[in-house]
Amino acid sequence: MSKYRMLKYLRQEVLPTTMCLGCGGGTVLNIFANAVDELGIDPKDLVMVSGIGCSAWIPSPYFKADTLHTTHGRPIAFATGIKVGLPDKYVVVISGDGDLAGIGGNHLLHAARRNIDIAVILVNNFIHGMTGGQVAPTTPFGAKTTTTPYGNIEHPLNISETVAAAGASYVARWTTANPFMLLKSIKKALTKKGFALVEVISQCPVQFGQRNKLRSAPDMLRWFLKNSVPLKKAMKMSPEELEGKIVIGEFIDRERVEFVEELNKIIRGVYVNAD
Amino acid sequence: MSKYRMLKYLRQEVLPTTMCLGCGGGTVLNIFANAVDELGIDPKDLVMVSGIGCSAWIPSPYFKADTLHTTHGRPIAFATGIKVGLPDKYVVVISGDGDLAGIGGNHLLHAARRNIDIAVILVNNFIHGMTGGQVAPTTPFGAKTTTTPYGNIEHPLNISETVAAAGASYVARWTTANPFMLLKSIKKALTKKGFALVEVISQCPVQFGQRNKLRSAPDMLRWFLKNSVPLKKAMKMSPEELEGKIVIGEFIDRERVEFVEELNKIIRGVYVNAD
Amino acid sequence: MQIRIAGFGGQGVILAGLILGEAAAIEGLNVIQTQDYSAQSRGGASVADVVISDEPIYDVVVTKADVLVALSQKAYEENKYTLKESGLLIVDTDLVKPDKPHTGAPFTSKAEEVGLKVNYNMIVLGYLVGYANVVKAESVEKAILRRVPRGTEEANLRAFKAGLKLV
Amino acid sequence: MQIRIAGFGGQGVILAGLILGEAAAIEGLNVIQTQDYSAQSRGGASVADVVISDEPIYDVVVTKADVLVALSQKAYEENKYTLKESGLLIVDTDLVKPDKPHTGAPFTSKAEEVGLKVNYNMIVLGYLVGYANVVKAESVEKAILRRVPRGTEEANLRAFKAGLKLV
Amino acid sequence: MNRSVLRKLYPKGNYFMQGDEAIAYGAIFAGCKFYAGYPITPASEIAETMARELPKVGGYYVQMEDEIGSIAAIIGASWTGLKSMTATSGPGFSLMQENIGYAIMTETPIVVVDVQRSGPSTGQATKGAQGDFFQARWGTHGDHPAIAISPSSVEECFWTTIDAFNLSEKFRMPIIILADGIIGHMREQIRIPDPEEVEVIERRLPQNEEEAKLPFGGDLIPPMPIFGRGYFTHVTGSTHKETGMRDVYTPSVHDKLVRRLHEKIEKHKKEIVKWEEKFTDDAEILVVSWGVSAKPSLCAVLRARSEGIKAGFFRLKTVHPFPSERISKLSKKVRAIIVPEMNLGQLIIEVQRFVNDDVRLIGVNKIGGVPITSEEVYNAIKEVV
Amino acid sequence: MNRSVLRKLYPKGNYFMQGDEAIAYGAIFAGCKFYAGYPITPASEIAETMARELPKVGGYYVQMEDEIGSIAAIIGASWTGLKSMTATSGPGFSLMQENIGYAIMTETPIVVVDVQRSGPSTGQATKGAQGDFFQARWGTHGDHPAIAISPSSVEECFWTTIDAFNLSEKFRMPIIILADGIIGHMREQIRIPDPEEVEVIERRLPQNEEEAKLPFGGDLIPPMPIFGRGYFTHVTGSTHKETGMRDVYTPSVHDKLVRRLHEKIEKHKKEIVKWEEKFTDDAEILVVSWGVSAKPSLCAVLRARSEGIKAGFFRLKTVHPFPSERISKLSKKVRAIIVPEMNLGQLIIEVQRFVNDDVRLIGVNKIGGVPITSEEVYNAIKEVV
Amino acid sequence: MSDSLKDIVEIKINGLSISINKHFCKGCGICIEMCPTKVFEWSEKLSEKGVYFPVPSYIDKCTKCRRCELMCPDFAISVEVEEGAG
Amino acid sequence: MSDSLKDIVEIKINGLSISINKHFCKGCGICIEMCPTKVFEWSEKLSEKGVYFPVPSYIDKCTKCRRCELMCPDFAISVEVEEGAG
Ligand SMILES: Cc1ncc(C[n+]2csc(CCOP(=O)(O)OP(=O)(O)O)c2C)c(N)n1
Ligand SMILES: Cc1ncc(C[n+]2csc(CCOP(=O)(O)OP(=O)(O)O)c2C)c(N)n1
Ligand code: SF4
Ligand code: SF4
Ligand code: SF4
Ligand code: SF4
Ligand code: SF4
Ligand code: SF4
Ligand SMILES: [Mg+2]
Ligand SMILES: [Mg+2]
Repeated sequence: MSKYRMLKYLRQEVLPTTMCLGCGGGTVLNIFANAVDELGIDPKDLVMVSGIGCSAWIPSPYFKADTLHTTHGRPIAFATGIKVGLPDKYVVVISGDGDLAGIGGNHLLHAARRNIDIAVILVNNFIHGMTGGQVAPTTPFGAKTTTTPYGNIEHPLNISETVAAAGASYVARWTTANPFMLLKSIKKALTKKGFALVEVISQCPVQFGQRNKLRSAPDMLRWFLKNSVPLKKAMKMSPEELEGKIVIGEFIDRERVEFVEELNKIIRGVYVNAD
Repeated sequence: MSKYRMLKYLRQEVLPTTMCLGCGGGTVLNIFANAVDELGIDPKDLVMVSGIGCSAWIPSPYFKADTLHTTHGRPIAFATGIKVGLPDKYVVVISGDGDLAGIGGNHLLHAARRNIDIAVILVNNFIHGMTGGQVAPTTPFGAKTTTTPYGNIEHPLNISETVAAAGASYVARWTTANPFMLLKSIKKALTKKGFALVEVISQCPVQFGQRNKLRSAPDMLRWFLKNSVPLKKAMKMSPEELEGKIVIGEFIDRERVEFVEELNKIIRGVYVNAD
Repeated sequence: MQIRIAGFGGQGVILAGLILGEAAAIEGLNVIQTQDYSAQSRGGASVADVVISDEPIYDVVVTKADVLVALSQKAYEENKYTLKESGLLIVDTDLVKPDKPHTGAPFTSKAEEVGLKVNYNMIVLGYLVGYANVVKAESVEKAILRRVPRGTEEANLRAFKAGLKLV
Repeated sequence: MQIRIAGFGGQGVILAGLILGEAAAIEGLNVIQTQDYSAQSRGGASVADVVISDEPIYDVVVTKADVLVALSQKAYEENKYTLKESGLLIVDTDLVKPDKPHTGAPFTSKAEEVGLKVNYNMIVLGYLVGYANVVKAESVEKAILRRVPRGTEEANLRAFKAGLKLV
Repeated sequence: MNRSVLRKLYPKGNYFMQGDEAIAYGAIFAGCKFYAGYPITPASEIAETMARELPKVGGYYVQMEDEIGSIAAIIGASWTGLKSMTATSGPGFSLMQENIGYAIMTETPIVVVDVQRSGPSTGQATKGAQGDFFQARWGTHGDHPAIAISPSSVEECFWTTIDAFNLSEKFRMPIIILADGIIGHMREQIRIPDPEEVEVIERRLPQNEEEAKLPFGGDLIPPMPIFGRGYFTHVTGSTHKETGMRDVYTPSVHDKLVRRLHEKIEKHKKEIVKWEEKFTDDAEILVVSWGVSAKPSLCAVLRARSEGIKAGFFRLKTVHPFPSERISKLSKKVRAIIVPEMNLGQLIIEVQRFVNDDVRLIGVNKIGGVPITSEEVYNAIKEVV
Repeated sequence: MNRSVLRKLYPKGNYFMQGDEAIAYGAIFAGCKFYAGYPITPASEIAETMARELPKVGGYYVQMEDEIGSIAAIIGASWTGLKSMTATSGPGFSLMQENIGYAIMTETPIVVVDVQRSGPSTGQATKGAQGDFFQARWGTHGDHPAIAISPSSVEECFWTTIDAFNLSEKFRMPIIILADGIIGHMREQIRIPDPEEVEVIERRLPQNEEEAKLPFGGDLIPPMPIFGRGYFTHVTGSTHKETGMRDVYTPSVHDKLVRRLHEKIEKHKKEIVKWEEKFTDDAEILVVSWGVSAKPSLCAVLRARSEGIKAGFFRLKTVHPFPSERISKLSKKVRAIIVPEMNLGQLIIEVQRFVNDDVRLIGVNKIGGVPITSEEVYNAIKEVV
Repeated sequence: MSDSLKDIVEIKINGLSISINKHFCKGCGICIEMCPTKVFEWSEKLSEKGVYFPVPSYIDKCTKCRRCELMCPDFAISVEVEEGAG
Repeated sequence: MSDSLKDIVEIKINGLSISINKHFCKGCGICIEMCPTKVFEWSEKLSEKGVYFPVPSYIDKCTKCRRCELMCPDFAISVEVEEGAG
């Protein structure tokens, strides 16, 4: 075995990353590279798509594959066109909570509904990190951010459950403190036929942590571990007991008719062969 | 009791409506007026908001209250500003499936999450009616529309379940063939503190029905009755058995912290009294 | 030759105009067909213009109608000023009470009567073609076969012929 | 007087510039403070410009720096050409190896040493103010009290003083 | 594109169809293989035709959840090598603006059809207009170039769409088709040609790894290293170097990139800008028009000529960039310029930049959904005789 | 607005603050009570300041899921009688275009701040620019009028915002503030005045049912029957009659409505259009600028003057509508016009419409995020001396 | 309200009255289909609008459930029950 | 790859080697916190980047779980196990 085996999947000329120290985004990149490696996927068969945000910079430019760094909130819509054009490639979206579930929530919903064969890794750091720490639709109730100086009064979106209800084939949530489960789920998402979402609860010590008494990455990881509840256990808990907890596990794993296959079925049905 | 008691709630100078004969939209308008009447709400205390589409024309211009007919997909976002400005009024959105759950899906999701005290009556006629019958995110799998001449290959969105997962306080689904249950749910939605959604499965015999062997309103109503499954029963059925069925009932009814109240709490906390 | 067919949404005004236009095209004439409607649903106004000529056509909508077919009172009121002094006015006598010289027939009840309610527009078209001779009936029949949804050809042709007979 | 402080995101360059500017404002001078950074996160470049004058200021960014404070090698390389011939170059000697005459101190290790790692920028500011005398130390102290998050005033002041002492 | 497939499906000859349909067929003849859209009057017929016809030629129709998603999807598809199009009208065109800028910045060939309707806002949804003239030029934020072309008849809808695809592939950028609701919904006879008669430009792809190394530089219009071929292309709407790597900090990188984007068009203006003129040699009164207003304008000019009035006719096919040199030159010879358009005066503003103070500049502006008549233009000519 | 509250919170005197902050305080002094927005560099500091300060004056800060929702929410809030604002930058401004048209059509007073950054697309997100000049005029679809104003210093950010609210209330329409990332993020000393010194225009409301009957007609600028008062107002972005009732069919209804929307501005152009000029009396070379480029322009003019060069300075405060008469008049007297701006030439296009052929027109165009220096403008002046 | 109510057909039976507004009724048939006791039948003649409309010919079977009134999309039906009448 | 790997600290013990790339390590402390057996401790001196970095001082306690390698956000850790070495 050689040293630093994951580096071959990266655009090394741009390392080290510009992410802050301790940012969970780097961990997600690392685990994603491991998933690709373990599955033996040739990066030439991967297309990476992301939106705008710190988390969107995980694949762009670090992961060495065809990479489309798009506009804020829209990567899944871009990826839809890509998957239709390249049905045999792995099309992967890695982006942030604000990007994918905030401004981009509708594309997430409808891609899940359509059940298009895209794997989405949603890095949920509870905040709009890149723009300087404004409240996001994922920010915990009561948390301090630059735009909630008096505490957040909105409820955070339960992304995984909502996407499962919308029709995804595979949905799982883990934190960056569960690297092995996360690795397993990313592998599942990559190989699943249909829409797959892996929601990664990830630390942004700089923009979220520091304003909420979690000053460093280790602080945040400890907090994740302390607050995580496995899905099975959570199902037996009341909404009150679950307030502020992070439910982790696989929310759904099922087989459903996939969009691009159906699209190609239509073509097979009516395509005119001139000969 | 006087004749045609509901007419007083309408802008009579524009009657009869321009809706097609047998359009379920008129039934929704009728039942909504009855709900207002039974609750004894003064229409001066109502603000109606809608987007673009046949269903958006239900309140605009027919229901006689302050009425904001907005852009396509955005009525809930407009309503958010209205509710903040008029916290003591009933703010009601009536609009279509395409409008609210298609292009406008993200506003629906986040308003539910925020749990802002708005009642949304979503008229789901399985189609983009006004533009001439193109496939909508609610169109049943396999159905014929002007843009699915070979049959729809997308899965319809389960709007009620998705909105419930997103955080609404009240969610119910009925068809226009269940007028009394619908009436009851609309009344509940109006009085509920928090975000309330009533999804009404409604007939568009012209743009949906005629292309799908349901040529008239009575045909469609019969079809609704035949395919409806009460939620309790549905919970015992498999996904396969539920394919193509319409699950009706109350999906959620709970108490959660409401957005505008919290907003005003902040003000009460920091408002500077100059005297 | 400028022809305007005006009614309300749901009467099939636009399909009638389209088929008339196609028939003219089949005959090798220059033709432009346009339409004007207030919204897709049934209640609103609906107008189809067909301009037919051997010369190039520059004005794409009817500026002065040679023929006006009015299928509702409202459509009549809104469009009557478009009709030339000497123009031909055709109305559905079930629904329109015109204040000008006119011809026409009770298209609505006729359609109900012959069980061709949904093919109302073809009855009207039949009458128009029969009365005004703008194009040949055969051309219209060809056009109908090209343009109506599969499976409805027969009913539409029957309605067209019923219209022709009403003249 | 044109002063540029250049480093990377996370060093607190912009807050240092802001406090310097505020101090100048407190002294009644004209001052414009601008900033330039590549993205909010920590890795990228970060530059704060402070232009101080008794005259009106028209050019809002540093065109020719009288003082350049360089806190990383990259920042040094990218900004050294902005410095006037006779300008003053201050560097963090832990991180920058300049090819020009300069002054400076090991700010990074100093910050670690005195347990004020997060107040690094105030150490730098102290050194700058102590060495270059652009504004009075008291003005800076006032500005610090106005601008740093509540509860961190004391640590910031201590760091500033530690910087002053490094001169 | 397999020509024999087209021949079989759409044998050459005369058809009676709408402008919207002609746009769809034009796209198919140009090799379009991906359409994503969202319904809107008066553009929906383009989608409906594409939904029905595209699969027959092996192409994909996808209906997205909105217009933002639609343009995003076609940009994505274009990066897989598929020629791609979307169509909309005003409200949707407004929503697409952000991603139009993205396509410009990432040099992605796409075709965006705006079937103009009467605005502002929802306005008169079923009525045609020409109110988006300047939006097509300046609708997205930031410094950007734009190419927009506009058809004046149903037949031209077909050919304009083919032009749009060719321009987009050639210049690696989005091309806007400014159609309108009147022509879009109007039916006319058009001739569908044999595929042989149609010139179709194919995308320039890198021939090897070397050629794929500077996807955003090197050449004025670099070859496009589409996805799935192992080039590891990096594409971003942020400022980037010639390699595609993001650099949002260095001023010169931005300057170089954005100036090149403009130069692509500046340097090829001659080739891009097309117009039609009639009787301009000795014209004293020039009628300058575009789109749906061109036919009645020509008619009025013909009528004026028949009465001995020295009227000339100028029609923009390319509306952006503007044929400034030609208009400037013509304006030196004329006494008055009349600009008929279905808006309150947009093209006329562009004309104004290039004419002398002593030329009378008169707009014939009509809004409300009814096309300008030849009579109205004729009257305007008469007034300045 | 309770003046004593303002006095207590923000005692008059000098403050050292960013342009973005000054915009937020200006809004509060103008009586803004509702802000909805979505974060974006370099405008986020406006939101952050509003989130912190608004509740102190009894106002509401709402962060929406995107920019489309943000502008929708402020339009809704405005109909409840709250003065409302949102702020964004290029990408978000593009997304807001559809609803800007809605606000124009429904005659809703709102203020939209675009803190311009370097585009197109995501471009250089943290760098300032002046590239949205024309987008502010033509970004939304259809025929529409627009008012946009632009501050040139931090102090002016405060006053420009107050102007924007006053204009919006007076003319019942959205007002665009074209700020930029350099001034937005720049810190300068500014003087916060006593509230007495600030003229605040309040919305004209109907005094009774009768006055509420024609919310979209009657007067050129009708009083606004806001919601919750029992007027049963009907508001739509579709074409509507004076009563507010939708009529998307009758051409004359559309014509009347849209022409009136334009006339509101045409008829008040004198009152709306503001600029600053210096040394124009005898100027032979005129420097015309706006926003962040004005300061260095003025500096260059001063330097030229000090050397005896007859240079003049003209700065647009109102960028739309354009001070056409004044520019036209000045252009008759000068030999050359120099237009410095942080884009590839937008204001200069507008200037071009109103100057004679014999005036040299020179752009000083700089992109990449670094402001134009006085030296650069000075050099341009020297070149034409 | 007068104008809208110009064209009413009313049928009464001990304390119960069912009215059809011919000006509003578009003839969709919902009332006919959904009345649980099949009170309505189609008119013999077209209305002025050109549609057949429902006639409550079997009003005696009416259970006063009001379903027809509530479901009519065009506010064309009114079911009135006299106070006290069962 | 050479350039990125210029600044490696490697510690070996029977068939196991743990490397730290000082050029990459930002000193976040994740490895120190998350190693189940507390193999790492902070360096005594700053790296050239100006941060303290982890040193696998207690490599003997390493269980070869690879958690540190997998979790490091900056690809600064490599855990190599010789084939066959348990
Ligand atoms: C249309 C648009 N609006 C706003 C922005 C500004 N913006 C850039 S990144 C970002 C937030 C990203 O948040 P998230 O997706 O959670 O990513 P993170 O930085 O937290 O990883 C925003 C609002 C933008 N680029 N485009
Ligand atoms: C931005 C935008 N896109 C598209 C349209 C066109 N449009 C008008 S109504 C409509 C569909 C409405 O569907 P739905 O909400 O289901 O209403 P329905 O007519 O079926 O009741 C569409 C797509 C528009 N007005 N604006
Ligand atoms: S700001 Fe937060 S999310 Fe962004 S790089 Fe830094 S730690 Fe990561
Ligand atoms: S098209 Fe459908 S939804 Fe629209 S009015 Fe007609 S029946 Fe109702
Ligand atoms: S339900 Fe109403 S509209 Fe329909 S037939 Fe009965 S009375 Fe007429
Ligand atoms: S009230 Fe009930 S029973 Fe009586 S007619 Fe109506 S639907 Fe039939
Ligand atoms: S996890 Fe990586 S970056 Fe963080 S301290 Fe350990 S080696 Fe360094
Ligand atoms: S491999 Fe496991 S036990 Fe060994 S150092 Fe890493 S985390 Fe610790
Ligand atoms: Mg985030
Ligand atoms: Mg619908």
